[in-house]
Amino acid sequence: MIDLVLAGPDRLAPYLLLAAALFSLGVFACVTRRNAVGYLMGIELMLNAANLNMVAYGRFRTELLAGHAQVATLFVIALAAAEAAVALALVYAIFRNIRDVDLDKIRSLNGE
Amino acid sequence: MNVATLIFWPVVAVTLAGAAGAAFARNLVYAALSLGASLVGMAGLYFFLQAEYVAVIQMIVYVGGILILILFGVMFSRDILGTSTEPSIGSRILGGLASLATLAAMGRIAWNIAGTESLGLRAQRIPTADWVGQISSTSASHLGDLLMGPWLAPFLVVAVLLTVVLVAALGLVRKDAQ
Amino acid sequence: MIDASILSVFLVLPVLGAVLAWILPARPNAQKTISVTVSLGLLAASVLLAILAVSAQKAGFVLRERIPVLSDWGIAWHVGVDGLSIAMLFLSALVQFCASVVAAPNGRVRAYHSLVQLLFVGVNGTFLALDMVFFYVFWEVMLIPMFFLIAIWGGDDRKRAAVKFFLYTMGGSMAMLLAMLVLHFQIPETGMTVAVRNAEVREQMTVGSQGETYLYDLPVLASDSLGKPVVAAASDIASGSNRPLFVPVERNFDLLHWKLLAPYWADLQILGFALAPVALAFFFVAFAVKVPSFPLHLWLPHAHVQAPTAISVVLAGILLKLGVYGLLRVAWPLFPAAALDGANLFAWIGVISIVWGGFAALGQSDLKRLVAYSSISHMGFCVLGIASATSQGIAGAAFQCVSHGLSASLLFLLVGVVYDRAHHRRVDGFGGLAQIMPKFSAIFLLSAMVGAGLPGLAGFVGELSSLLGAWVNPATRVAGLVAASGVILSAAYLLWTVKRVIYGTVKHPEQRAFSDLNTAEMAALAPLAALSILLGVWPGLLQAALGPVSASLAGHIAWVAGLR
Amino acid sequence: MNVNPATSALIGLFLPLAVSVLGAFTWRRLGKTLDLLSVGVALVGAVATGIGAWTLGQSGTVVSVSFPWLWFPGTGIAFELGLHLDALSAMMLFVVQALGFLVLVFSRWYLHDDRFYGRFFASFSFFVFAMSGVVVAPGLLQAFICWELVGLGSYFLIGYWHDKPEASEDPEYQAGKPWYATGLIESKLSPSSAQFKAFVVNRVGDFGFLSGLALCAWVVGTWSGFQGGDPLAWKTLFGAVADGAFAQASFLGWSGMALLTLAGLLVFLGAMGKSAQFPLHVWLPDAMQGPTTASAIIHAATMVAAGVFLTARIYPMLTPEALVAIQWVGGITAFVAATIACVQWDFKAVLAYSTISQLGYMMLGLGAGAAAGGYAAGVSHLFTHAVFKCMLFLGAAAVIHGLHGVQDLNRMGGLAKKMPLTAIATGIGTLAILGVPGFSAFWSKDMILAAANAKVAIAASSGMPVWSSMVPWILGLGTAGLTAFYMSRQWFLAFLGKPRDHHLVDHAHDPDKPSVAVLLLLALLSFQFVWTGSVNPAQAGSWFSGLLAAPVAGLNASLGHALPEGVLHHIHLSTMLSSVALVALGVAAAWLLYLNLASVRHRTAEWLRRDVPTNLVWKFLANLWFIDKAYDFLFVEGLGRRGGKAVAKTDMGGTISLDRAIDQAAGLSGWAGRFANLFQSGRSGAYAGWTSLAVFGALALVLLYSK
Repeated sequence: MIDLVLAGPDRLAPYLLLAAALFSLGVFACVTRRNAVGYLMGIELMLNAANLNMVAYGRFRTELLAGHAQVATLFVIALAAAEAAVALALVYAIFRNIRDVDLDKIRSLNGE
Repeated sequence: MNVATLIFWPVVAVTLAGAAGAAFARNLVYAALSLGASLVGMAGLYFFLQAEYVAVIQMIVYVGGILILILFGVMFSRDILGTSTEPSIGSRILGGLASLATLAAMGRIAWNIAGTESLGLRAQRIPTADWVGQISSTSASHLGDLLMGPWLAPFLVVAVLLTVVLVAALGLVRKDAQ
Repeated sequence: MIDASILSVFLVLPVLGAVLAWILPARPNAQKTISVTVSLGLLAASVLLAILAVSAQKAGFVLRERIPVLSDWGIAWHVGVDGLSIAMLFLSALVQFCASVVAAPNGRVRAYHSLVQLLFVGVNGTFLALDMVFFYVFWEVMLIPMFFLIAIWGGDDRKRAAVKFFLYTMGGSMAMLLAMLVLHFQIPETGMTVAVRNAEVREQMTVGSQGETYLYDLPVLASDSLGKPVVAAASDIASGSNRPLFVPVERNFDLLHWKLLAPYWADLQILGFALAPVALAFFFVAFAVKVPSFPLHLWLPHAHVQAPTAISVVLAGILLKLGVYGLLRVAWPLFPAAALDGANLFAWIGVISIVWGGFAALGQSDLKRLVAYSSISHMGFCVLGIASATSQGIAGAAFQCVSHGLSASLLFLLVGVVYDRAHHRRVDGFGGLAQIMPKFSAIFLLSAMVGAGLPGLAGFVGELSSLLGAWVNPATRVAGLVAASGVILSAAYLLWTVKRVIYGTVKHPEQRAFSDLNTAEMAALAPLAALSILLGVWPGLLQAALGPVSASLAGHIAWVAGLR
Repeated sequence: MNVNPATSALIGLFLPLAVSVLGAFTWRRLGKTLDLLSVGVALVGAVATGIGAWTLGQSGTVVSVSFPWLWFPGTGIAFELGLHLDALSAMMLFVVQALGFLVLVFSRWYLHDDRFYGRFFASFSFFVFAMSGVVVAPGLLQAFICWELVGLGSYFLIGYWHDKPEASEDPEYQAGKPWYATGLIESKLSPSSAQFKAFVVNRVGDFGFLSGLALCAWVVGTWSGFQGGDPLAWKTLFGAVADGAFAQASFLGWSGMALLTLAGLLVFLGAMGKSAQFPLHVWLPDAMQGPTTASAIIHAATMVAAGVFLTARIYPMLTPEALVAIQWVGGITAFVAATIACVQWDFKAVLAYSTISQLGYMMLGLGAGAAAGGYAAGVSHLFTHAVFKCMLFLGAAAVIHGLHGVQDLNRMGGLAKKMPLTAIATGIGTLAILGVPGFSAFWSKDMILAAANAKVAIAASSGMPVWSSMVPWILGLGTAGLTAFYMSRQWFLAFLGKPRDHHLVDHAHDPDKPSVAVLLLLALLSFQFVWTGSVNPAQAGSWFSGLLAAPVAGLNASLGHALPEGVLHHIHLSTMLSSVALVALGVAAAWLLYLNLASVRHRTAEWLRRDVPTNLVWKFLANLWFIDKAYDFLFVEGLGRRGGKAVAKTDMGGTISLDRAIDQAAGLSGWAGRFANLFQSGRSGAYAGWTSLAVFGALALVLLYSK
């Protein structure tokens, strides 16, 4: 059944595997990056993985609902954009305050 | 082995490589750029999935918008950070384990899906070979109908949200914010 | 006509009081007036109930209502009062009155009075609740205000005392929660039918429109000649037939239904372990902390020494009684067989509390701490009486609750009086007060005698009944013999204190300036003193309410134990 | 005139109670009227109960009234309070009320200028109420309740002068203290200490009483023949005993007679406390800290007699073994107290120890058993002793009042000239307690000794070990001689000879007329013919033995077998002769040592105290056989103070204490907290990592291992 996995664009499995890989890479980035921007990139990766899953499922599983899946994806993209904007604004504000965006140093909520 | 498949695998490779770069690259600029590559590859995959409109949006919003924002962020954080982005060994182990767990879980699901497809539980789909001339069920106009129909309420909410976000972002970056 | 809706008064009034005390501008007299008014209202309501109970003279619930809420989780708003809970509600109202009349600590008046009211919401709720969930909730509701009352208005070491109080009680509550959940899920989802004691049906039954019988709102079934279950006619039961009766019980949190399940709990096995002894142990820990019994008593001296006078009064006057009430309402009814098996152990726990507390009290130099240990010693008699699981013992335990509520409140109020005058509580820091404060000394001697169990005063009846009960049960006889030595100890430490504080020469001349009891103090002390004499001379007044309940519980225990 | 005995008893009970309640609140304001009120009430009570007793004696019936007081549904048990008036209790009730009245009359003179004047009458009335309650008790429970209330009354009266300092801090006491005032623990010698001591020592006895009561309630309450009602009512209780209820029960392996013995002895422990029987006698001498007139009624006439009365009441449930124990306790008490009394220098202390000794006599008599005539003997002595000992105490009050509080015998002497009437009255009382023929104790005490002697004979005939009854008898005989010695010594030292302290003695004078009248009336009652109507101790048919006949007859039937008449007569005769001889010996010794030789060796007492070897004996006795000191070391300081401190420290505050141990255990939770902290780095990245690791790891495991 490996052939099913490695089959071309006409199968669902490759997309899912790719999405899994992207997501786990995003997780890794989120965990390891000490930099706010790096963190943001990880999040974007995960969002993309999710989008890919949605569109792929929409296409291969629920043919008639494919459109809905894509609309949802559009929403995610829009929200991702908004999120990125706010995140960057925050990064900028923090940077102005403490001349740094190292998340390890931003711990005022940790009571230190 | 048709032409689509021949294009397909390189696109996957680009996406994956870009993502890996975004995750592993020491230098944030390179990371951001490889993220861009990954995003572009993603758009290509959307084409394969017959989601042309999404692919276009992906190119415009992600590659054109978000990536630029991220690059800005990198730009004015880089001079302070220098090479101090070296992640701690502990966080690397943690990240490795976490991502492996994620990969295992989702990979297993994908594997199962593949298995079910082998059992012939595949949805009927239009063969990639003869797209051309077909009226996709997911043309932009169709998506527009959906947006203005069942998705109207979320659409408006998102619209409001985006406005708020815009204002908020502006507020945050105003000079006298501190 | 009085129906069960009057019971909500015991919760609504304090809540209103709390809200009022909080929203009104902080003026000590205003808040104090609210507290006193609320307590008077509760007092009136409880007296009304008491009249009902004494006139009814039945073991059953005088008022009871069951309104299903969250029925798919088996939770119902089930409240009711029988003689026991009415006595406790009355004591609670009385203690609240005395605690409100005496001077409240200065500062944060609004918070203080609101918290006191909330505390009594929890107390009254626990005495009312017949559903395990609400019982537990009110139990916890009571815990939090007490924590703050000690932690904010306490003495120098208040934080530690409050945390100790909280942790001990919380630990007990956790045990109760665990046991309660385990029990709940041991009931088959489909429900089950259990045999019930005819006498209990006769005591508690309600008659339906078609003359059918209900026990705790459950239809009572009798098995006809063919052994098929048929609806039992109320007339038939009332006429005293001894046909075996059954009720269908479903999975819920209802305490009374759980009581009916006692035979089921008795022979329930989990992982090869008998459930009943373990669950009983958990409940016993939960309640023994409050009582408090010997190994779990260590929070009490801290809490008492640190708490302000009024809060000490509440603590000793009513909070300790909740432990005994829990044992009588939950632990023993649910696991009679296990309780009888452990009678010896429980009795010795009570006896050790009596003797240990007595000796510890002998060794104290701080008046408040001395009274605290005397409380431990006196409450030991409650545990002893309950352990004996006889009509005398259980009635004695309940009676001892009331009498100790009176004597301990009196003593703490009096200690508060001298502390207010002298700003210290060292026993050797006083002497010859009888020449300076005659009223105070008279009431002090009276309270000491109540504590020492002098006949003719309330303290005697409880101890006597507990001892009588302990002698009836073979497993607790020796314990009863040893426990009787408590009368020597209590006389020793209390009268020794009396001698050192109020008799002899005036050791500290500056104390000649002390003023005798003022009106407020008299108002707080007089009712307690009068009641402790009245109940000593005429115990039947209280026994009329407690006796039938204790007899019914003893009968239940004997019946379940006999089924094996 | 004929009143219902029950009514009269209720009058005697509740009028004094009303007075005491009134007085409790108002004694400061209307002290001077309170005394008249209480005296009047006491008179009414005395007359009423007297008529009641007379009526009862005429009809010879038993009056019993009771109402439920504390009941237990489901058990059929309902304890009752009420009245039980038979010959014994009616007579005792009358004695209590009458003596109460006389003592109150005397007290008006004795305490007339006292600072707590009114309070005395309030407390006294309360005591009379409680004591009457014990006497008329219809069952063991009311007996116990009023028993403790009596203790409370005694507590009030002993601590009457509660503001006095301990003797060690009392300059007055230290000034007047002679060098030979030894053996007392002065740091614990004050009214407030004495009342405390008395109450707690009595509680030791009441511990037994309470346990015995509970034991009986259990046995009778679960007895197959129990009909419901009060299991402790005399009738039910004795019925159950006779029916062998104790054979059905078992406790720690004891059953039947053994269990009954245990029950009897537990209750008797209470009697030991109240009646100051060895080893619980230590409180009575201290109780002399109270007003002397209070001692007259409480620690001489009535309260201490309550123990004897109770023992007589529960006679039907006392097994022969129990009686042996009682007889031993009585004998030892009588002898020990008598020896101590021989060296007391304090006028009241002599009387206190003589009281203990006489109470021992009564127990000795009761312990001899009904068959030996011990019951009648003990009870008779209870009454005769009540009268003359009350009078002796009142005489002591008169002396002490006359000497402005001086109680040292060695500063008295020659008082007979100054207070002749008091001297005569106390002289008669002394003769009475000596047991000189013609005086009341000659009759009752000889009955006791005869009974003890008869017990020996019975034991010999019924196969019980003879020594078990021989020893108490010999102790009793010895005590007779000692009593003669110390009582005559006291009277000689106080009233005869030359005044040793002139400016003290010169101001002495007799009490006022009513008080003297009281003294003389009681003196009159100390003659034997008042009680027996003849001088023959064995003479039956006197009104008083007739009074006692009824209960004794029943007991004789129930217990043992009586001796033949001839043997009894012989025993009586021999006992009479021997006791008279001993009395003569004792009086002669006292005469020689304290009057005659006083001129030869300047101070005989000095010689006894100073010279070897007598001073060793003297030290031992003056230290009260070191019993008080031993108790103080073992129980008060040791068990009480140190034990209490030790337990308190072990519980909390000590270096090794339960509290600390639990705190340490709680400290362990800190480690758990630190471990949990590992996950709380505050790095959002780490949070994300842990979260996804947990969620997806779990998911992966589930998926990978699920088929």
